[in-house]
Amino acid sequence: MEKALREQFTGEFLLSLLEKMLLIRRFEEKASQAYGLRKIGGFLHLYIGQEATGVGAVAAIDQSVDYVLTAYRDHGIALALGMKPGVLMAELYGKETGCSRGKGGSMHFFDVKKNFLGGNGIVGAHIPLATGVGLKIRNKNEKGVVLCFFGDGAIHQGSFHESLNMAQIWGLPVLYICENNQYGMGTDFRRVSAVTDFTILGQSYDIKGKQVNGMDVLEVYQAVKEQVEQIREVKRPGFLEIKTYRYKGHSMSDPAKYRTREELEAYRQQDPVLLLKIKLLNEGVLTEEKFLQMDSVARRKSEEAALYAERAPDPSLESLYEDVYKT
Amino acid sequence: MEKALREQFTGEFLLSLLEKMLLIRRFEEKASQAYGLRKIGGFLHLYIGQEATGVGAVAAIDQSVDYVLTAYRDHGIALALGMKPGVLMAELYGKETGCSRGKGGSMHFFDVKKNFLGGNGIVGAHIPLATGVGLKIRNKNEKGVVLCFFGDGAIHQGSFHESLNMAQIWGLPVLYICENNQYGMGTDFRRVSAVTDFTILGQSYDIKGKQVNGMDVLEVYQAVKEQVEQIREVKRPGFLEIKTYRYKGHSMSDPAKYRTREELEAYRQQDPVLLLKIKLLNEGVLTEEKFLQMDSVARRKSEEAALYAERAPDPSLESLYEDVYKT
Amino acid sequence: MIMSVREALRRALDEEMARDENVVLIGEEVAQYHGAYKVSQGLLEKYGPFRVIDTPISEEGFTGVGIGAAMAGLCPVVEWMTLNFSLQALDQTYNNASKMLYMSGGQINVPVVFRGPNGPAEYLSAQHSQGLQSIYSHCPGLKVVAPSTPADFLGLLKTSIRDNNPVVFLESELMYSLRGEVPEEEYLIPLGKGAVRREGSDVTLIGFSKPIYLLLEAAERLEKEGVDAEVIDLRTLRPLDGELIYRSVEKTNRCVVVDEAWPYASVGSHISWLVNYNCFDFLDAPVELVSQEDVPLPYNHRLELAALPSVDKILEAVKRVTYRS
Amino acid sequence: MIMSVREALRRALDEEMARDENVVLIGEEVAQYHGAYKVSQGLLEKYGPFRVIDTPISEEGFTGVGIGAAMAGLCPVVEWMTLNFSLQALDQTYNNASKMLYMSGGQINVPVVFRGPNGPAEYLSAQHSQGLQSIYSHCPGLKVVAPSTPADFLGLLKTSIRDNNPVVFLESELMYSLRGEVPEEEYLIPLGKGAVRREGSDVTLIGFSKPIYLLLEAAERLEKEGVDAEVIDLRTLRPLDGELIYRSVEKTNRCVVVDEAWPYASVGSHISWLVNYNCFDFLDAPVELVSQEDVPLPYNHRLELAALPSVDKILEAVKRVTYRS
Ligand SMILES: Cc1ncc(C[n+]2csc(CCOP(=O)(O)OP(=O)(O)O)c2C)c(N)n1
Ligand SMILES: Cc1ncc(C[n+]2csc(CCOP(=O)(O)OP(=O)(O)O)c2C)c(N)n1
Ligand SMILES: [Mg+2]
Ligand SMILES: [Mg+2]
Repeated sequence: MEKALREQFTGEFLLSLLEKMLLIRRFEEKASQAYGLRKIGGFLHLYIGQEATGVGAVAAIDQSVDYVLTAYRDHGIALALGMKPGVLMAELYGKETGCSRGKGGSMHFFDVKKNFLGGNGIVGAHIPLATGVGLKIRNKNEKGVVLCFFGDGAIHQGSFHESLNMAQIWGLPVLYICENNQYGMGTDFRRVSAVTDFTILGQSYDIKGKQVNGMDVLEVYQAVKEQVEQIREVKRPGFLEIKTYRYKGHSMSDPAKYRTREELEAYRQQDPVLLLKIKLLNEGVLTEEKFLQMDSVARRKSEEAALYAERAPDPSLESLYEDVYKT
Repeated sequence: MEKALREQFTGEFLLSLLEKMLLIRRFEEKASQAYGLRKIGGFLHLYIGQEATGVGAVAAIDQSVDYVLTAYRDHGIALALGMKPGVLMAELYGKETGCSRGKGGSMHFFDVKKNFLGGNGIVGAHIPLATGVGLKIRNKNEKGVVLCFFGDGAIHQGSFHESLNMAQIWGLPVLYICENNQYGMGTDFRRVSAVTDFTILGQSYDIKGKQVNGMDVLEVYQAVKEQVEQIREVKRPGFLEIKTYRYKGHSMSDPAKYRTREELEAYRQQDPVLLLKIKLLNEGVLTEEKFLQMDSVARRKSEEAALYAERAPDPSLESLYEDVYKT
Repeated sequence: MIMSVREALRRALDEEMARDENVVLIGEEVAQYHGAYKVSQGLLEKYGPFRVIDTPISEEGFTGVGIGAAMAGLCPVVEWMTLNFSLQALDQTYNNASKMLYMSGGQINVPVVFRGPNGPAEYLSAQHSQGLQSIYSHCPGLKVVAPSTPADFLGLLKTSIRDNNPVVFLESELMYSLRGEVPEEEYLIPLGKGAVRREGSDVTLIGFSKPIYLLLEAAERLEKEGVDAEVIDLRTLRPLDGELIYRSVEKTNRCVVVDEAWPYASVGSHISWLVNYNCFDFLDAPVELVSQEDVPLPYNHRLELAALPSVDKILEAVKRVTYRS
Repeated sequence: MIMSVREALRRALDEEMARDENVVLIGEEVAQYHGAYKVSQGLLEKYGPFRVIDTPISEEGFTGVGIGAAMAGLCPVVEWMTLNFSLQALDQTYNNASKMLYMSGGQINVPVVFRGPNGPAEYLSAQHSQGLQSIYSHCPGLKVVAPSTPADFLGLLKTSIRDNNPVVFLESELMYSLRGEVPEEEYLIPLGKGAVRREGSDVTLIGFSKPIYLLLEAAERLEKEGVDAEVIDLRTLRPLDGELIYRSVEKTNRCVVVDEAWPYASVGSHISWLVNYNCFDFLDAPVELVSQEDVPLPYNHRLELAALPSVDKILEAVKRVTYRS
């Protein structure tokens, strides 16, 4: 980053990134706590450590025309898109006022009004869906771009390859974003990848891509912005590999013994919240006091979300039979 | 080809290539005729025009240890492997003495004694199978290599990508051979491929590959030989794109209107049989007379195959219930 | 007017594409080649390459593309060259198309049609001869349609395209050239309604898709033997028109079901159980199921025919339910 | 000795890997992570990375690799992390594994086992809660095994690994920690044989896998009401032990079938029909099927439980077949 941040971005914008990352972190800490209390069950895949990816990427799009799809690790992206913490927490609690009426749970956040089409539990299965959304945009001659997030594990699904090929030959406005958090469950991506620079896979469909430091929200923002502008203009797909890290286990039951404490510690040193905080302190956009205040707002919102979820009504038994078919 | 052929190959070897290509051609012409007479039904995918690929490749392997799998366009490869024309024709006729007891038909030739594991009707579905055969070779520390033939259409199946990645990370001795005959049914491969040099797809799994002129049986032979030797030694997969052409329609019902007569004619000018014949005439390995004699042997063998098939017994009705489970 | 099933399908596609520009056709060879079975002849020329889209051979991928496009507002018709190949895409139909509305709490519906020839044709061997109605009918969230006449193909495909849910629309290679009367005017048939193809009072013969013609032929032969058979064409497999079936069996007290698929966990055995369950006190004999033999289909034609439902097998079954053997 | 289902599975794998070096284990997280459900703990350490193989997330690919390796002489056990993900590989199981012996005229058999947890667990929502026994049981050429006790998991997995055919071996997340008596010595159970878990004379309760425990609990409660229930555990779904079922129903004249999958075209409805068909003259009431409600499974636990078979639903069904309601 050569230029001073203040010359490139408004303080408001920079603080909004921080605010969102903090909200994701505190929201998920709260969710994790609620899981311990058995308010939430099943899978709960936390985004903590990866906040810069979702926040940076979403900040770079035009939410009025662009679409977003991701996998089951979807809380961060949902919050980045502006979904209400209460509605999301209610979904985690399985309540009627959850975004998916308590039917989806953690892996299936959706907000059709925000062009957020999930939240998908099958590794790689949403990549063709995102490609299809791109087809709709192309056919209707719209301005939108689709962000399709998926993991380093998902990149070895055939669906990824089939999708990139189709997106390229049909000229679809889809940005494929591999969130390489180094592991697919307990598997270091290097152990299962013939190549470890995933931009090579993008290039094999004639899609130029780039590796990005996913701990730096501004780098993510810039890279996504560039790609999205390019895609909007040339109407061809794009590809990014965002290098990031998840601090917690894969889901709640994973002790993550497959990595060293040192490795985790090294990433914590470049924590995306910390990194942005330091930059903003240095540039005078932020004070320690303001940071604490922002953090306590994030905590309060998360508390309130939990309270809202707690008090929200359970879905009725009849709703079991609803939403199977649309009339 | 810098050196004279006679310095590189024995006359016997060169003539055996010609013999096999002629046999394939005449066998399939006979089969095509039998189809017209309704002796054969369903699909019949002819290899005519592509003979150099199967013959050149099979000549380069060690049939005592190596394995071969291909798709439904399998007559040529079966003959190149030395399967008996009568047994194959009987299979086409649906007879009990066919290689698959009349249960498989054209798309499902097998000869387990020759390490020929099919003959598969689902595009791309045998690529993981071939990869699995490679796993067996690796695990048992055998010397074999697996040849896996598939089409330009099949290369966009996810199974191709998943297989190459696994073969590379596990170090499996599989040579993936894309027989690019320019069309997948009526689809020019350029219309559905983000890249048209398929070695790029191999390289994206760190597998070096090469494009080969598939009308020249010796070039195919050399390229496969090099790869197979390399694979045997370093125990890593290989990739070849063999550029070839099918003269006939995709199957019997396809009038092949998607290509020009000129295009077809241009390929006929470099017909693999013709090309080799001219070379051998030039080098004095062959005379016109000898060629005619070889051709009539191929024709006679094909006639005899048809006669054998005609007279072979139908499978019994009880056999309908056999081969469902192995006891 | 008289038209073939192929023409009826083409007309349905054409009319719906003309009506709604969100309707697109996606699949292998559907555009320039006009479809492996020539169903889409002329559509590329009329609607252009953005709406009639040739795909690579990537079933999982392009099926998912159709679903994703439907989630975002298009109404894609995805052609599977044959249903056999749809197995490569089953994750997309089961895990995305059928569940999206539910998982999203009613937010996102998936108005997509998957169509193509299903079931055995002739001489195609095991991998190319599967009737996969059991798999698709098993799954809530999907609708499954399996017509047997040109008029039904027309009216049901149009309705399927307009339906707000994912519909698996089953055709049959051997029926494309079948001809029959079709209304001139716009024609829509509601999903979920069966049809009585022949009224009768002695035995109810139930089927769908191509085997309907076996049932009709069996009914004719039975008539000569003095047995008056009612033939019911289910037309839609999910949702199922149970009432039509039960009212018939309550009248005839005997029932034979035909399904070209393997018997175990099939549409056929399910309906057989349903009839037993819902008409228990009316049944004079256990419901008979005539299905494909429980083997992969062989290439040899004699064996193949022996493996499939036939008029003779249906007559045998009718003999058993009428205790005439 | 007492062991958990998890330990029984591990022991079966260990014994068979020790017996035959062709047995290999292939799947996501099976090696270094010891399996998502820790079934393969210790096997990597004992047998090394050539025989305990971590795969990329490429279900279609590694399922096909297992099949191909089996065609060439290995005896792979392919672990699907859950059966839900096996849908991505269904083309491989249907079109290659199940048909290879047939298509090759008996030349090439496929001694592979596919195993993993099947059916709903808890709080996992629609995509992760599917019982896919109907799909696998539908297909000739496959065998399908679904045990319910630690001893059966041991004995049946060992037999499945030794079987010369592709076997789909269904486990259940909620059963891995279930403990029970298991023989110390080598233990093999033939495929295709059900077991009577409880003898009784008033009604036959049929099930398999986890719901067996619902049936046993229902039987206990029925005993208090003076109804003597027989509980049959099918153990193998294909081939099915029909005789065991029919002899029981001939005795009890009443039958309830439980299947956690959706009802339509299911193992449960098929067996219900079979019982009706084969015991028609013995049945005093139509066979009842207790299945999952015909909806995708929701996340909310109360709804989820309401969607699944339960002791109460079984008791209701028994009431209906015994006309006590
Ligand atoms: C098709 C499929 N196979 C396996 C799983 C089980 N599973 C869930 S998450 C996961 C790892 C995915 O890793 P990655 O794509 O890197 O995403 P991350 O969890 O790191 O965000 C696996 C194997 C699944 N959900 N779907
Ligand atoms: C999965 C699948 N999809 C579609 C088909 C129908 N089909 C049979 S051959 C073919 C074209 C394949 O082309 P290519 O791989 O280039 O092989 P070629 O026929 O040229 O040898 C298609 C689409 C199939 N058999 N399997
Ligand atoms: Mg990851
Ligand atoms: Mg081709």
